Amino acid sequence: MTVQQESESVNVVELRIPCKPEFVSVARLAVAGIANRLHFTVEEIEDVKLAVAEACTNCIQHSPHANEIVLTSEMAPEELRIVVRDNGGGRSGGEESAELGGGRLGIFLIRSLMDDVEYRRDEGAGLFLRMVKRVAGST
Amino acid sequence: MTVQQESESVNVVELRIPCKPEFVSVARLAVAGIANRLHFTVEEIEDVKLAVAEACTNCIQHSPHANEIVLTSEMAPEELRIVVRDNGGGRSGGEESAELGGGRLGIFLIRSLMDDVEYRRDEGAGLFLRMVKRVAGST
Amino acid sequence: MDIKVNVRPADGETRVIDLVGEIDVYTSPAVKDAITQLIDEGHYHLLINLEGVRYIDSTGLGVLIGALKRVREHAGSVSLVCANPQIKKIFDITGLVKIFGIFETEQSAIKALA
Amino acid sequence: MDIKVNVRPADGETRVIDLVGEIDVYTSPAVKDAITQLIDEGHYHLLINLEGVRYIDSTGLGVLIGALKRVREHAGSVSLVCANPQIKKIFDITGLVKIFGIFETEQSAIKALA
Ligand SMILES: Nc1ncnc2c1ncn2[C@@H]1O[C@H](COP(=O)(O)OP(=O)(O)O)[C@@H](O)[C@H]1O
Ligand SMILES: Nc1ncnc2c1ncn2[C@@H]1O[C@H](COP(=O)(O)OP(=O)(O)O)[C@@H](O)[C@H]1O
Repeated sequence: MTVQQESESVNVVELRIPCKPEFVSVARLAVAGIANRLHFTVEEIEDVKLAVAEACTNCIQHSPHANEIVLTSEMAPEELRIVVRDNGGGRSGGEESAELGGGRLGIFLIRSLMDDVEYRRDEGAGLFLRMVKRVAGST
Repeated sequence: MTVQQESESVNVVELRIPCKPEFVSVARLAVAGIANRLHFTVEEIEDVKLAVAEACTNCIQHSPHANEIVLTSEMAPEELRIVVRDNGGGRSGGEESAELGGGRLGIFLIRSLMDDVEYRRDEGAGLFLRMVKRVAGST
Repeated sequence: MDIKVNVRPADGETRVIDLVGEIDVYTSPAVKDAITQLIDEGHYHLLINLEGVRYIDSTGLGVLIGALKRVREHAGSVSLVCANPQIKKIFDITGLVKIFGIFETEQSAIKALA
Repeated sequence: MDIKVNVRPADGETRVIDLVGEIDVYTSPAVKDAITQLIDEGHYHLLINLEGVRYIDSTGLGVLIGALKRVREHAGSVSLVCANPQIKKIFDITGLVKIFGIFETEQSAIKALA
């Protein structure tokens, strides 16, 4: 599979959406298409969709100054690596009480559904969330 | 609808995919999610998906030096404006005989399915395709 | 709007809320509004039918949790009808399966309420 | 692969090709391979069942056109079964409806071939 290996480095998809509720479904659909290109099960694809949606929701609800969410998906044969960032600072935790969720529950779901999760939300900076989903049986 | 108008300028979605066949479905799904946010009918959404897929296929088949396709979707309340570009030069028409289509037939379909189409493929440059789909009854 | 919300009376005091579509950060406010209105009108026994829901995220769960908190102040209840394994999984993972009554069918939910 | 290709014999010389999924620049080579193999084996009467196809683009049309060109050299035929209005529309727009026999059901296609 030399061709596969040669071209692996360019198998990156980048999506930029406005940091608004109505665009989360766009991210969800796009990532479903990406996950569909790896050998994930239907259930694993749903996991990835939900994790990406939770990440976007986190940007929308906890980065009041963000206007853009950037999703970068790197496809390796055995895993999908997704980075979600926004370009706005979260207000130092004071606004975290949004009653519609997307905070701790969202991060909890992401950690439950994905294999590796690196989550950073530095004071005054936007979200940085890196998550990996491995194709079952590839470990 | 002051809020809608204020924020209209940021309703842009950008998608970057590798210039490879297996990623056309990612573009198709993402654009379905975008079109779903306007008041298009199911049939109109299918039209937009096909037009976007044809544009990507054109990049893949006629820009042998391209490695990336960039789709920019601008959502206005009454229309969806999509620009598809690639970063590679098409070889001066010599390789256009790819038997799997995507050439004249593809462009013909795009012109049939979309309302406004601007198509440029300058010698040695990549594709530039701008297309607009209007929400029915909004004219 | 990618969610449809329909409210109808069931046996006794119970109100059924049928949800069809996807519940996410964009659509959950509509769900919340419908539930809030019912509670404001004095309906504290809610049966939320998720059979037509193919997707729910933490904002949707947040709306359901919020509803439960409010009706409990009036000795009310929130029961859910859900057969979709992916959605059940979300309730399992979050432990919410323990705080809601979750039923496979509307019939079994109504029977349990009676 | 998001296309499933299945080949089976029908009445007489006809071979049926069942396609299920989406036919695009990624999946059409698999369709082309299956058709090419049939033609190479001497089967010139093809009935391509698109009932399970929810999407086709110009590369898929190109494969069908290519198949028709090849079988015509042997006085063969390509018939299509297609009921999906969106897909029929594509054949209408491109004028291909005039060069293929397009049928609502496999039964009607086989009847027309007999
Ligand atoms: N397992 C649980 N049981 C009861 N309430 C919960 C549970 N998980 C979350 N909640 C409540 O649901 C709401 C949304 O939670 P969360 O997603 O963490 O958002 P936030 O960042 O706004 O706290 C909060 O009111 C929280 O208290
Ligand atoms: N309406 C048609 N009738 C017959 N053949 C067609 C028609 N449209 C396209 N073709 C053939 O289908 C193939 C694909 O066409 P096209 O998409 O224009 O791709 P290309 O850029 O490779 O020419 C070509 O071989 C073309 O001759």
